[in-house]
Amino acid sequence: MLQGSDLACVRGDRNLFKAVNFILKDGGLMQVNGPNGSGKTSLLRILCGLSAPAAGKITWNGKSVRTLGEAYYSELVYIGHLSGTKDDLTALENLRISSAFSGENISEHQAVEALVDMGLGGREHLPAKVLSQGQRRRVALARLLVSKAKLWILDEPLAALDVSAIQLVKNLLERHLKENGMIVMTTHQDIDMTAASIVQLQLT
Amino acid sequence: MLQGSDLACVRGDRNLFKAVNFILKDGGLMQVNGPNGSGKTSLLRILCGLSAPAAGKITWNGKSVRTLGEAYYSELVYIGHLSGTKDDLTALENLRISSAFSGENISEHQAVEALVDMGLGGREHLPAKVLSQGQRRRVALARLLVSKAKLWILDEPLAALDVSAIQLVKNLLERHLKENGMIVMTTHQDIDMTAASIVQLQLT
Amino acid sequence: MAINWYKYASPASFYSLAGRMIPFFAILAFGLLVAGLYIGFFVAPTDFQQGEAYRIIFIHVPAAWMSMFLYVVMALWAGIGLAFNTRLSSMMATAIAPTGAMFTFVALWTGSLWGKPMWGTWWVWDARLTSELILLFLYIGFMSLQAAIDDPRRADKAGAIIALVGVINIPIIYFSVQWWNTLHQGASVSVTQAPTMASTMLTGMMVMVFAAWMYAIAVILKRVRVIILERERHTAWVSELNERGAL
Amino acid sequence: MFFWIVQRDLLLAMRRRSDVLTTLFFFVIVVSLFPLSVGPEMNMLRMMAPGVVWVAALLASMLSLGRLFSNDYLDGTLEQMLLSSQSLSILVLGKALAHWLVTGVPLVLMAPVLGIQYDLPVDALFVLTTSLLLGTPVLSLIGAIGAALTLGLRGGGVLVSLLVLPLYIPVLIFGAGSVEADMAGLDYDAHLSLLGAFLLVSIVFAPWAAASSLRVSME
Amino acid sequence: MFFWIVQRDLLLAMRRRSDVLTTLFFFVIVVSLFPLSVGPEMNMLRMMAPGVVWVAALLASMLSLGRLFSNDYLDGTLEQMLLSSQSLSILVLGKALAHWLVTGVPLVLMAPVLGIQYDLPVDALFVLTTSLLLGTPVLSLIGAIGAALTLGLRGGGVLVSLLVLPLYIPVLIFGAGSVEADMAGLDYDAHLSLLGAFLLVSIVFAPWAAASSLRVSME
Amino acid sequence: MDWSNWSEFLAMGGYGIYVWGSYLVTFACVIGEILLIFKRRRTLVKRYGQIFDANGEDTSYQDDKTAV
Ligand code: HEM
Ligand SMILES: Nc1ncnc2c1ncn2[C@@H]1O[C@H](COP(=O)(O)OP(=O)(O)OP(=O)(O)O)[C@@H](O)[C@H]1O
Ligand SMILES: Nc1ncnc2c1ncn2[C@@H]1O[C@H](COP(=O)(O)OP(=O)(O)OP(=O)(O)O)[C@@H](O)[C@H]1O
Ligand SMILES: [Mg+2]
Ligand SMILES: [Mg+2]
Repeated sequence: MLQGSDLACVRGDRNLFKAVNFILKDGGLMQVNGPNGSGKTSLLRILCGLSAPAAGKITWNGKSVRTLGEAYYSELVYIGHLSGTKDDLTALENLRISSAFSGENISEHQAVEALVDMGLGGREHLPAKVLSQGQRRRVALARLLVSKAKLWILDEPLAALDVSAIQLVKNLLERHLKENGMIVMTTHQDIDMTAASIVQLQLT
Repeated sequence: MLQGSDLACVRGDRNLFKAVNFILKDGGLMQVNGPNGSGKTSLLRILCGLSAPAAGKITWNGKSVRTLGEAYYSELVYIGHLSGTKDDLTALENLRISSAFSGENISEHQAVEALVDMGLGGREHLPAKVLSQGQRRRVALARLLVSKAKLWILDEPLAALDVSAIQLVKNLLERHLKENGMIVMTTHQDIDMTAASIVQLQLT
Repeated sequence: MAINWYKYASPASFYSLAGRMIPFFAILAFGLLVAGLYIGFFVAPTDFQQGEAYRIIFIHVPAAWMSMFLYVVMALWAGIGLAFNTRLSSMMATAIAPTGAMFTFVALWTGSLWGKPMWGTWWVWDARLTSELILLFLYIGFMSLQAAIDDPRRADKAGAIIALVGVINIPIIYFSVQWWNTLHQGASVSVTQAPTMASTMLTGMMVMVFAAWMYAIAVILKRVRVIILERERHTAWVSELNERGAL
Repeated sequence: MFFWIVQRDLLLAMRRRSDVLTTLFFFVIVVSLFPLSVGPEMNMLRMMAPGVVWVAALLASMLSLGRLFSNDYLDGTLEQMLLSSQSLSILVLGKALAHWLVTGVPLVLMAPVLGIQYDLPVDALFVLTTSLLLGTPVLSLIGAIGAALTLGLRGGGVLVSLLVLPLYIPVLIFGAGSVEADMAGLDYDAHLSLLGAFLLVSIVFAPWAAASSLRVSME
Repeated sequence: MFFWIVQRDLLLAMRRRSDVLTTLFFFVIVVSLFPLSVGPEMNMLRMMAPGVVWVAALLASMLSLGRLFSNDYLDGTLEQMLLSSQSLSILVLGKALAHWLVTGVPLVLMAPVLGIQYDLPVDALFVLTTSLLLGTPVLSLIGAIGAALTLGLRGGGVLVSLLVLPLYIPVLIFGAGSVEADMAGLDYDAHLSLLGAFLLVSIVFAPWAAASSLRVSME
Repeated sequence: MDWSNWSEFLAMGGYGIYVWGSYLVTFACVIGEILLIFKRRRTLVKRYGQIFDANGEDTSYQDDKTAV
């Protein structure tokens, strides 16, 4: 269970948000909505523990994520604006290495399978820098296919994807939710998701 | 009039497209569609003269763009995946300088107005690096507001924008078309545009 | 005639032409090498100043000359490739670089082995030696730049620019002797020797120079053939050759 | 347009004042490292001085080459410059000038102070400063070619050194040589005029070569 | 995990073999620059040699620091590493080891050859190599702290020098000092044991400091 | 000519190590260079065999298309 209580975020001399409260249960989806610059990315980074909130605290199963540290990280996958793909490594290597970081050593076979599922079949061995914007994004998202983490935090996962890829990702997310996973995500695109519980968090 | 005849593009050992033909007239819009990795970005860069096609040629008012060179560039605005915004400069400076590159020296007043129109009022003097993804994109697009160029080439202009910004950009594009401008664009999002003539180019 | 030239400017026909020329140059190189070594070790007399150590000259001088000459030729091909967008010339430039670097290294190595007995030190920071070292860096720079770029077309053009800019260093190698006081001898061997004796040495040296030339041509042609294959793998003629088993 | 570029690059440098300062401190630190590692004999230090100052200037200038185009490349500004209605050579010249103003000029101003640390006589200091004044713009100009060629290549920072150093060497030899000539009581005019000639040649050719390299790198 | 990191970084280095080579050649070129600018007297060169080689090794190692984290930072891998379930210090140690294998080891191997150019006697060459073998890992480890601290700062490449050079200086002094002691016929053991001590201390503390710096830089 | 025996030839008047050191390294370089080229070529030809085998269907497919 991920819980945020009374979260506030200050950037420069601007109060992005305050008194943000939410509870996210197993199988629950939280969509963070709001116009450009309303603080969605900032909130997500706070949830990951990448930056500290100005006030309030975040707990994971009742314990503060700050004190949990690595125990929390091992249950978490964060995919941000930047896709974390290495220009010089191939799609395959990128996937295997980024999975290894979250403690999941996947075999080459598994990785190839995930890439093929993401529509990158035949491009596994191309260096990421020659891939198109959408393909790079797919490589990053392929991590979700092989991840065993419970909590997915996704910042605009649909950006740069074409229609078929969006459908793919949507199915993937719904499967994760069905398997009792949790998702926090932002997106500016309309996407209808079914989930046991959906929290809509509106930032302004 | 922008005309492409028999264009082909090869990347690595992959033929992205060949025999692409189109004619774009004054007031015309060309939408380049296709799934991820189908070569949209590659085509747009070729149209700008940033890279050379493997075969075929592009003419602007009957003359090859390769020989026209700077005369062509002065009638062209290209906004790619990367927005060309400098992290360390403020939104205002970014806009003035990027306009200056295309030979349009705009006054501070004009620039502020354009930024306010793009919904960045009150953030003109923030360095671009603290802006949100969508706000950075808005800074880049603000150039269109002050540009006198005839041909706009836009690679996913709507990425990262929120709903209101998309409406804003749509209006802007339609105004340009009405004033006899020409637009070549790609997008994975649905956008209904009215124009004197619309060319749909489908890449596979 | 003109048509002929065009024909051989295409990688496909050059590939087979080069294939036919290689044995000729290789045999010539080998013959000259054997003759040169025979003259060098069994005909040329002992130098009364340097003793037998001078026999290094038979490789040192050819290697030193080739190193400079090949650079100019490489820059020339690269320049032609850049100006006229002819793929083959750029491939020639790429093929020349490793051989040029090899000769440069050999000139440095033999020079330094010669320097120990003659000057009492492996290395001095003398003008000619230093500029030869710079030449090695230029070759390496050219090759690393090309290796760092994946797209062959871009690699060709980028390499051509740096090769052309680097040509400035060739006259520096030549004229630097006048700018510094130098240990390295500028005069040719004949100064220390009676004319008749010197002439056998000189002959030996010149035969070795020709051997080096022929070797360089053979090796470069061989390498350019590989490069052509690498670059033209998607063309019909390569797959045709491949099917005939005639790669 | 030329002035826009220069002004913009200077503005960026001012935003990041640390850049200017760090190049300068790098220069100072390298020059000051040598007495530490070589030992304190004054006579030897004095003989080393011109060489060390010149090598340090060269390294400092070279290290800052990475910034010359790569930032503009990464954020897409360079694409915009290629599509500018202005001649690309002029843009490159502007960027090289800005680079020199930001990295070269502080070195030139600092050199006499460092020279004093090595106990150089006054007229040697003068020659040292003049030679740097003529030589550092050449470094920026030649450097622009290297920076343009290695754009977007991983490890470009070190690759650029490899490409550019051999070309820097003549500048180094005549720069340091002029001071040594002066200290040996010889005439240093020839050295300085050669540096001047290098400067002219590179002003004419380097922007053009760098502009072509940029086009090649951006394909 | 440690091995994953080392292996990954080595893999990246192999992909870009030019990186390894260019650091090495940078080292070679810097060492070769000095005689050019100082002049060819052998006696003086021999005295300068240990200092020059050490300064060059230090600069070469320092310059490649830029690559240590920044690539991982720019493309978001570093964020992923911070979120890794492994101790960050171990990751940093792995990256520093890979950095040393890629940049330090080639320098150590190359140093004797360069020493010959400066006409160093054989036992001085041996001491030089040993001192580099002990000293260069320290450079990589300390460098990791600097690289972590300057992460994402514009002009980091030069800023990192500024932070790291003062910490490098003791290594430089004792490294070059050991060779000079040997050439002066003195005992060099003390110098080398000190270098060894530096190495131990930095293996213990540097990864931890760099890991904390990374967390600070990524906030 | 004036080498009376092998050992004298090898000694090169006391300069053997320098002379033979030069010649040996030179020939090592030459032979190494040749071997490298041959190796590069061999790996290439081997790889092409595979590539073209795999593409066998590909080319026939193209032929079909032009026929239609
Ligand atoms: C590492 C050391 C050396 C290097 C890099 C080197 C480099 C060169 C170069 C570049 C040339 C061709 C330049 C020209 O022909 O004008 C040359 C020629 C020559 N070198 Fe060296 N050299 C070295 C050591 C020596 C030594 C130790 C000797 C003899 C004591 C020597 C004797 C010669 C001779 C006799 C020529 C032919 C000059 C002529 O007749 O034109 N070199 N060397
Ligand atoms: N130093 C600062 N001073 C003032 N405002 C700041 C400062 N730093 C950041 N901001 C503001 O904080 C906000 C950060 O927004 P964030 O990136 O979280 O937005 P977002 O909701 O993810 O937007 P988008 O939809 O565009 O991605 C922006 O509005 C930005 O202008
Ligand atoms: N060296 C290469 N070898 C093989 N394929 C390559 C190479 N370089 C590029 N490609 C392919 O070329 C295509 C380039 O696509 P481009 O960026 O033009 O796509 P796009 O239509 O803009 O896609 P997106 O919608 O994702 O932005 C990609 O499919 C990429 O995989
Ligand atoms: Mg955001
Ligand atoms: Mg695209």
